[in-house]
Amino acid sequence: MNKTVANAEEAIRDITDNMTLMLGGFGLCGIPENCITALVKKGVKGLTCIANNAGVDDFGIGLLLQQHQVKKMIASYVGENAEFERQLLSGELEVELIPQGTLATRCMAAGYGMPAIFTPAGVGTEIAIGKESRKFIVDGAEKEFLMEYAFDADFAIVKAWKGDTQGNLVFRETARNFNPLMAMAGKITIAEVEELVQPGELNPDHIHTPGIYVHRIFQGVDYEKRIEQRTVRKKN
Amino acid sequence: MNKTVANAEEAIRDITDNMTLMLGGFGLCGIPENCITALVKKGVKGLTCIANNAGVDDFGIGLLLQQHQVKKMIASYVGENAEFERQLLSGELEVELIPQGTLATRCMAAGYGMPAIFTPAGVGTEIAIGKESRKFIVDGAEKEFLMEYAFDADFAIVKAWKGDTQGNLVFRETARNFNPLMAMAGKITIAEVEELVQPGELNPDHIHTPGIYVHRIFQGVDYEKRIEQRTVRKKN
Amino acid sequence: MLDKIGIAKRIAKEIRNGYYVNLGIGIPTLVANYIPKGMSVVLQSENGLLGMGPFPFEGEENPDLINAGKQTITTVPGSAFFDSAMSFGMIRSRKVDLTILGAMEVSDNGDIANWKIPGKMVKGMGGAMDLVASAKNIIVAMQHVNKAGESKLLTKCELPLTGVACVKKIVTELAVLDITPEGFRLLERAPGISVEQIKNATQGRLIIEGEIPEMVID
Amino acid sequence: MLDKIGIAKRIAKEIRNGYYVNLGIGIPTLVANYIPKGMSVVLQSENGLLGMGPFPFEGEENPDLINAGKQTITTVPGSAFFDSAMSFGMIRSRKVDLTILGAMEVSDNGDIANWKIPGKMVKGMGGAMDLVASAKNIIVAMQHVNKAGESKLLTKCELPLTGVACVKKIVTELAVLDITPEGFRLLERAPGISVEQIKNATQGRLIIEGEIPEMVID
Repeated sequence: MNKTVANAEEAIRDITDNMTLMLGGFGLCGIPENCITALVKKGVKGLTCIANNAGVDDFGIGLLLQQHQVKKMIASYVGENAEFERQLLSGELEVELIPQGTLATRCMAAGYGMPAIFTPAGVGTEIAIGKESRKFIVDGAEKEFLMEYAFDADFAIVKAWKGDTQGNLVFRETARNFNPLMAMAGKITIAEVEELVQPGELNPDHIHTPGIYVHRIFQGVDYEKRIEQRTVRKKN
Repeated sequence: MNKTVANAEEAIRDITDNMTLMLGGFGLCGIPENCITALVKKGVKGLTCIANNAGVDDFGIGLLLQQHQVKKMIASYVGENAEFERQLLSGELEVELIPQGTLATRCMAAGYGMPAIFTPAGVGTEIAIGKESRKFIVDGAEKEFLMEYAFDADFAIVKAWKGDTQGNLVFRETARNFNPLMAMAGKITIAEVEELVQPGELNPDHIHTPGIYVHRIFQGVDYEKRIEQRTVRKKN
Repeated sequence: MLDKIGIAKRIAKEIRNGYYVNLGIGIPTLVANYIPKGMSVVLQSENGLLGMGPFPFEGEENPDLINAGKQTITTVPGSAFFDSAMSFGMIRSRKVDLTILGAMEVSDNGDIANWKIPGKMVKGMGGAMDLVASAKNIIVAMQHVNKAGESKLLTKCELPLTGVACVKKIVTELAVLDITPEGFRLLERAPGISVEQIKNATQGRLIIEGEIPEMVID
Repeated sequence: MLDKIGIAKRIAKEIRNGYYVNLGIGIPTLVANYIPKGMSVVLQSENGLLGMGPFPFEGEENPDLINAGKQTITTVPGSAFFDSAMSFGMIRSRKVDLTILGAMEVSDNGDIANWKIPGKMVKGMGGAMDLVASAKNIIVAMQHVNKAGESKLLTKCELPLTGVACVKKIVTELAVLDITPEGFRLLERAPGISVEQIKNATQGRLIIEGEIPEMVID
């Protein structure tokens, strides 16, 4: 059950033009840096990317945008990216904005084999247009929910802190975010990790993503882990 | 945010007749022994119990059955319990059998604020009778799913390995099972733990149930942890 | 008239001991600085953290530890990390006691608009639609009027909505108001602000009953 | 004719390297003992474990570590624990490659009945309905005929169903059969069993094409 591949290039070898990819991370936190670099190098085009954000101009998914590799972006928030804005306004890039909880839950639904979920997010807004809605009794009162479908992605690409060769993953702090959800949701799931260990080295009670969901794993290199908003306080 | 109570008696103080309770555990593994004992002592009657199993004659939920405290049992499997069988056949006890995955997911749905979920479990069987069903396209083929509603429980009573005074919980091995799901699903959630620690003593990456879901916590005593099927192999 | 810090301080007084609170970006973030001492409050950050602490000391920033505004932060004892589905799960199941967020417009039935201005680049709703659709209690921190002097407390929002009939209370530079079935109910005036000034700055239905006290802050 | 161990051994030959496998209670549990050496297979136990190992040595039983049959077990390196929702999540999303379970009846379109006998105490379906409704590949281990000599491979199940049109393959004491749109297709005979005997023991539609080989076990 060894799922180790040599590096990002090998992990993404069969990602081709026009595929749908999920990419883990929140802002620049917990993003699969190595695979993004490899996708830029490979030059695949026409990608549909499902990710909470679109990176910044020169990092994260922004690198794919620079090379015009993204046809459609599905995200909850795409701020702070001038090239993104330019491509969007020029009609080069298609964007679908989705409430963050809906995005997360549609990933989870795919990983849990649930074809659709119900959420109140977006009821009464333009997000609800064209969507099926339904009322349920919640806490004794009628409440309206939208039906939202599970995502269908060719590949999920996630970043974990540690992983073992069988694909078990452990995330760290808020770098967890969408990663374990997308790891469950890809038809093929690629995990890059800061430290790849042997089976048995991870405590089975601490594993966030069981290896059954992961198809390929490798230890990444040269993590930059860029900080988007460096906020600090002074020591006294 | 200290949620500590002294003991099981105090934790269950306001559980009254005819309430609906969720009880964690799989078989006799990971069951809230202290609270069950306290419920027997308190003598509340007419309970609806949601739990994967119904215990054995003289342990677990079986103790509540002995005292005729259970009106209705919602479970996936109720084997190995003669008193249960007697009460069921005499019409004293009402039983609703639910597929195990449906049971688990209806708990999760409650904890995740989803009023209903879709599952293929039970399609074409007597479980589907009277239930709304719906077809979705899955992997290119039409597949039928049942709509199943989130549970609505007055109290969830769970057992964890460790917990801190803010209600954060860590489970151990297969004693996790339904516990974290029910912990999320109760209107009021009571957790009994083998070891109660101070905030900061649990690694925040290892917490299975964040304290926001837990209302009362205490360190249990005298855990018997009975084994239902002792299976072993000989050395050499 | 209140400044941003004044609004944050006034909102902080709405927090109760034992609350789990989600703070939006902007003025709501400032509220954390004014939670009364001795009160036990847990801050939720919807990117996956309960128990958010202050910004880190210089040199101790951790790229793996950020809040929903992508700012480097710290944790407090008792914190817990989780994934985004569980995060919005606890929001949807109403485990978060209080949500504080900014708005561009609020209507007198509690509709809120805070994510999109037609003709301008839309950055996205992030978690705002999930939060407003599910929160038990939403307090909005906002400016009473826009730069042109036009009211942002309206009969009906003109901007695309983020959520409907969800806001419970509003704190502006001029006033504190509740949302009631009859419209905005004036509760308090900012220091030095008259009821007349608030009336003039409010386009939506405004209920004024009895003497309206001036806010007490600090 | 195969005994229980023979059925388990024959089913073990269906396992491929890299498979994630869920084994039901009874004969399916025995299959674990006959997985070909050198093959990397991970066993899923639906109560929340991937990487189930053998029974513990005497004196090393751990009450917190059991399988779905409530038996004390062990783990293997690389195992992972998870809650019941994730467990059935991975089952529903078809991440488990092979499910092996017992049955009381199977019909020639792949319906299965294995949870309830009218008039007898019903213990419950446990995880069986979830497993059969979602599994990519289901092999059933069962007796070809009941004690009265009546076939359990039917045109239509008489007992209440567990799932519909889901079984892919059946291994009995007499034969190995696939489920096809045309009915049961006979693949192999048990040692010493004739095609005629299998025909007589099968009430559902049975397809016999060409020479039917005898099973090779061990």
